[in-house]
Amino acid sequence: MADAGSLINWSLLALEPPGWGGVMLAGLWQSLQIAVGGYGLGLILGTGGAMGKLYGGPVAKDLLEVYTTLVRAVPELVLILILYYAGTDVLNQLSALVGFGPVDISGLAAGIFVIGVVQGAYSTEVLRGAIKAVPAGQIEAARAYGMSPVQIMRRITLPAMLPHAIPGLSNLWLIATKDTALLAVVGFSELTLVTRQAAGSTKAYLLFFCAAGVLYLMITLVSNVLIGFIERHYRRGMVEPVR
Amino acid sequence: MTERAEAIAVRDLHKRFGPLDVLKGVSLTAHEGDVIAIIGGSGSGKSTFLRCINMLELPTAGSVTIHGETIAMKKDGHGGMMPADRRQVQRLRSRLGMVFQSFNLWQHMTILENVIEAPVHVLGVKKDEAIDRAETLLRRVGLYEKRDAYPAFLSGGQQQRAAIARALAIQPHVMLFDEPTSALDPELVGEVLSVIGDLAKEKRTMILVTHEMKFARNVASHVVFLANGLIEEQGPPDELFGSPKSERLKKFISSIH
Amino acid sequence: MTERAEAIAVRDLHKRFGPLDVLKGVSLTAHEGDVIAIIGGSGSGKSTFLRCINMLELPTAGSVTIHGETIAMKKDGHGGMMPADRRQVQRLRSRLGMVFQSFNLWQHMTILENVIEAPVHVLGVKKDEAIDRAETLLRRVGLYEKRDAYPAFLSGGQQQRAAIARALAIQPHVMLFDEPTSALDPELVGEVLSVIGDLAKEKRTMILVTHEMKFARNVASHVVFLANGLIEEQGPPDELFGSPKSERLKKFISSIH
Amino acid sequence: MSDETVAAMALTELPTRKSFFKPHRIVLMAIAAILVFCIVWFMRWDWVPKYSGRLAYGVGVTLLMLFVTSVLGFLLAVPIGLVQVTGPWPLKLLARSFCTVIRGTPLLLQLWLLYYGLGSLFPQFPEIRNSFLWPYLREAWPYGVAALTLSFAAYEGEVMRGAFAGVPAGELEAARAYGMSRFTAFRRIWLPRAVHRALPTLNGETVLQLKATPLVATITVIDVYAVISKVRQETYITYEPLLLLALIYLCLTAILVVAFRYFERRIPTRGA
Amino acid sequence: AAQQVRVGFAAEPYPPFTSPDASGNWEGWEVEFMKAICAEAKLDCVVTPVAWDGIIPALTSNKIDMIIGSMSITAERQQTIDFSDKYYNSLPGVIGPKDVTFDPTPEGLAGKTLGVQVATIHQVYANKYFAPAGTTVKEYQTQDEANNDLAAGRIDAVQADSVAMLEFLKSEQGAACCDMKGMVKDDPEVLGLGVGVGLRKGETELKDKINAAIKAIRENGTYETFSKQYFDFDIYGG
Ligand SMILES: Nc1ncnc2c1ncn2[C@@H]1O[C@H](COP(=O)(O)OP(=O)(O)OP(=O)(O)O)[C@@H](O)[C@H]1O
Ligand SMILES: Nc1ncnc2c1ncn2[C@@H]1O[C@H](COP(=O)(O)OP(=O)(O)OP(=O)(O)O)[C@@H](O)[C@H]1O
Ligand SMILES: [Mg+2]
Ligand SMILES: [Mg+2]
Repeated sequence: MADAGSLINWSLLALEPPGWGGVMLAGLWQSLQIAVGGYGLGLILGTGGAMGKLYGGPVAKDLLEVYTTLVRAVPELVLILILYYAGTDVLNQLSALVGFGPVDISGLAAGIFVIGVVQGAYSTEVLRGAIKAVPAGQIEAARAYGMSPVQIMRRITLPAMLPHAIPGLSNLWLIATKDTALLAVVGFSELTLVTRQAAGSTKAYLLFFCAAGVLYLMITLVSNVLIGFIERHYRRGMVEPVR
Repeated sequence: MTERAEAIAVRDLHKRFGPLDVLKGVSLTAHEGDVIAIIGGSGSGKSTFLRCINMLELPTAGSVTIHGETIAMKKDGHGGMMPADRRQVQRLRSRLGMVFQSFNLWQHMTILENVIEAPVHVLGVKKDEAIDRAETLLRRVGLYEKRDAYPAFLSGGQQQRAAIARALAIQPHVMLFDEPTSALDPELVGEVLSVIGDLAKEKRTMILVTHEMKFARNVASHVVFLANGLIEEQGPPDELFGSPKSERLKKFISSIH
Repeated sequence: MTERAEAIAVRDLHKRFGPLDVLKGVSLTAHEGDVIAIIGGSGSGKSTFLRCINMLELPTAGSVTIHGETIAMKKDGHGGMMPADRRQVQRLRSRLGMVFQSFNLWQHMTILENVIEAPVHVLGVKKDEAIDRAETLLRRVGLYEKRDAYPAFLSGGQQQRAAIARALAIQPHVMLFDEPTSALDPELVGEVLSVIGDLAKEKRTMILVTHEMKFARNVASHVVFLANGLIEEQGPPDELFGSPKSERLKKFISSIH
Repeated sequence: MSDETVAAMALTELPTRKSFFKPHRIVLMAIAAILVFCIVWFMRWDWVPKYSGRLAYGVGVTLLMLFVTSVLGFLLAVPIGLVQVTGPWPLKLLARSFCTVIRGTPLLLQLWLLYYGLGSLFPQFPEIRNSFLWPYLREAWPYGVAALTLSFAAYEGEVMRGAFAGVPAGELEAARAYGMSRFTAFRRIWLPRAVHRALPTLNGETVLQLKATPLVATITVIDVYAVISKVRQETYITYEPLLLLALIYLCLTAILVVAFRYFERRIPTRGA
Repeated sequence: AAQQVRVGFAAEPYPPFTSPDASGNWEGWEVEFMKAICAEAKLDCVVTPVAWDGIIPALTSNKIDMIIGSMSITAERQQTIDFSDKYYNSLPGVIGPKDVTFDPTPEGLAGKTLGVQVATIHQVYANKYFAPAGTTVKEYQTQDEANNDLAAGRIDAVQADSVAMLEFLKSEQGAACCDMKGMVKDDPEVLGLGVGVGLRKGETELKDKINAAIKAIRENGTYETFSKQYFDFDIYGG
């Protein structure tokens, strides 16, 4: 049993069955879809949330505070369970209430929803911090030249806060890619679960977990390179060098 | 003086910050071509007055008329006033070119982009046309070479000149300057003052808050001395500086020199 | 002068940073009770000289003797020297009280903790005893009330006085000051200089690098003018400042005043 | 992760009591009270007493996990941060790669890799199986502790690297100038000063670590999350146990934040 | 078009009933069973993997429409969900390392660590009979993990469905380490009345369709045909 040759059977990773490589890549593709979708949803929620927290009425501010506090204090794993079961349930009942009848929420949509809600709270905080970092004078100047609030947001505040937001948003992206792994606990066929299935079926645990690790690491490393480009692009008006 | 049209008329302006009565009824009329210098001690309400003209600060009472059009105000719930029509305020603001003490250039845009921003996105000028005009203006303030640089890479004096070009780009009826040189190193003050001096020579209507008495004396057609939230004294610069009447102004002038 | 024991003797000190020859053979002897002021232009190697004395900078050649004990050096692989015995250096360093230009108080400790740190953890003094002594020192520099404050909450002058107390706490044979007042606002310089002046009156051995010529003249027993890595001129302050011999010193003195 | 991101990700500030009561808040709190009342009244909570003992045990395990792995992780993080600042290049490279790999892969995967991967390798070697370590290696918790510790070490290692590098050189020089040995200077000045600088971020990282602990339930460690899972499986109640679980973590986070606040207050810093 | 039905499978391998293969498809006896009844009842069945410990909540919260997961019909479960008629039945067995002999009785397992999958009848049984007698019952999210830990020597025995256990003992890993220690004493109250398709309460129409389909494939020989490929005994049981 303890013979090293039998521990590493590379053919298990072949793309064609009986190798599990193809299944793993499909899982990776699922993970990426959820990560991109969830991150995007998170950004939308975060932008709204940051606006609400900064410029909203007192009620909106308090509700958003509750949202970000809860999400940031409760483990993602627990949130994912709650949102996965209750969130989609509530969504269904709401749509039934409005008269659409129960909607069929696909696993992918549910995954995106769950990751998105979690990311939304984090993005809210990142974006809020970044917007607050835009000097008040810049916004005042825009007002002094007759821009409407919407124009100020679109032309001045959002682009000016980007350099401050990018480091935080980059980290959130990396977190999103890794949080998709948590969906394995609800049986969603993303990379980690598929890896576990492959490992369980073949008993080659080390091989498959390492292979998955390499895939995740690749996502991170490739992302880091892209983030570097983006950061250089958006920090072009800033004096401090890119770290 | 009465021949020329009224550019700005401020009537009985009051402004209160909580318990603090900063402006206690200030009236001021600027006719076209006037260069009005506002002087006064620190905290006397000069900036507040200027900011009330374009509603960056909402006055507690009083009215502001820009080129014959009075900004319609209504009561807000808390004993103050607020503009009745936000669009009117936005429109009138785009006729006032404000230059801030700390420049406030938009850091994420190049100098040229800063200058064309308001013409294109507020006044709806075509981009090509706006760029043409912006380049002329930048040449005038001596920044043509720097048009593609980002503000953070310019010296303070260059930034302030860019800010002046940005304000001029909306072809304002009136230019408002709030201590445009006090955030600059002494060596850089000169270049900005010379640009403002040129504008004055062209008979552009301007209201400027300044601590540069010599400059005010040379450039202004009219000087207003604010003290304690009221206009303590006003008149042509030679008169005001030459033979100040009030004790306060005398003291102020002697403390400056 | 020869009666008193040698506190520090530096012989033929050389220091080179890569291609840059900063010290080209400097010798200096401080007897007990001497107050030696080192003056010289910026970049002339004053700080480097001081830092070589307690081996914060390793000299390229030459020897340093502290209270009769010469620091044993050996060759490092790169054509320079290094201490042969790290423990000896640590021991000798604890006889030198260094005060830095930028104070360098330990920010995570209160003033009192800063002062007792070296006595307790380097010299092995008992904590109670160290606190007693520290409080006496703090009273002397006028900081007794601030003993439980953290450095970040003190003014520059107070921080520098705390740094002096910290240096005195190890009961050093010699105090080394590297421009102790040049990081301070002009108003705060006085309070630090008066503390140093008091130390000089007590005949404490001190070597100080300073730009305060008037102070050097009043306080120092001996002034050394460094230029181009060599001692250009030295002597009693009245002589040096009153009738400088070398052209360089003449120019330096006139440029300072 | 940058310090700001940690602050944005982890709850490190609680709402202050200052001007807490405002008119609209009373309405909101009334609504919240009604909501809580509905939850208590209309949902099923009859199972709570039956499981309270096990829940308390689970909370204990969670806290123990958190405490042990944070302390061990921090002890590892110190050298990891330090060698990245001063170490010889092989160590530097090693530490850097360690941080990249751990931070670049999901913790869940690391956990399974250790438990199912490495753990299933051990028994194949009779030497290990017969060693005194085997009774421990059989258990699940050592793998949980190892994975959480390594993870914390990697994230906190980055923080400590920044903290060590950020200690002003002058303060270290002062330590040398007063005759401190390298070790004394490290122990008395460099380390405490770096920890002091890293404390706010450490707070955030520890909250994040608390949030990572439930993952150990997936390798059969019975923490509070596992207890709640069991409740759900045995009673077939879907939501109520999860709500209670969320509440428990909310309280734990709050306690953690308050505790760190206390430590941070002990050494005041000026400004932000 | 045929009515679409989402069929919940436990996401991890449970051979020989359901396990994913390298091309991402599901295979096993229950997969054949599902295909047969879906064809018979003219349902468009879509396999939806769900974590086992959340499979009942997934059903009640509408994420899936039925469970085919070797789920025994027990009174406890029937409080929450409905079941079709049984479609197979087998007794729980206990397996353990080859080099140790013990009986699958409370006395035989005293002092040992017994692995069971959570939310199964085995968990309930073990906690009722073995735990009070001094057995440490260790609960796993999936059967696969329990088997694996047994092979790795982390636990001393595993109680599970005997069919699944025999399959495991046939695998390379299982054959190397362990053998069957015997069946546990039956307790219908805990162990239930065979395995049925899990359904949401109140969906009688679907339930009737499934029951009719099970009856039909039993009668027309389909059941026997695919069962033969997997088992050399009658899986339907008595
Ligand atoms: N937003 C504000 N809230 C409260 N008080 C304010 C505000 N803005 C200004 N003030 C106060 O109003 C007074 C007048 O301020 P203002 O800035 O107009 O003075 P100033 O004449 O421009 O002075 P300086 O020459 O220093 O710029 C000051 O006492 C100031 O503290
Ligand atoms: N660590 C170093 N590496 C390289 N060059 C150095 C280093 N430290 C000092 N120098 C150089 O050595 C020369 C002397 O520096 P030093 O700090 O001793 O001057 P100084 O007389 O103290 O000047 P100042 O009055 O400005 O403090 C300078 O040219 C400086 O640039
Ligand atoms: Mg002002
Ligand atoms: Mg120096």
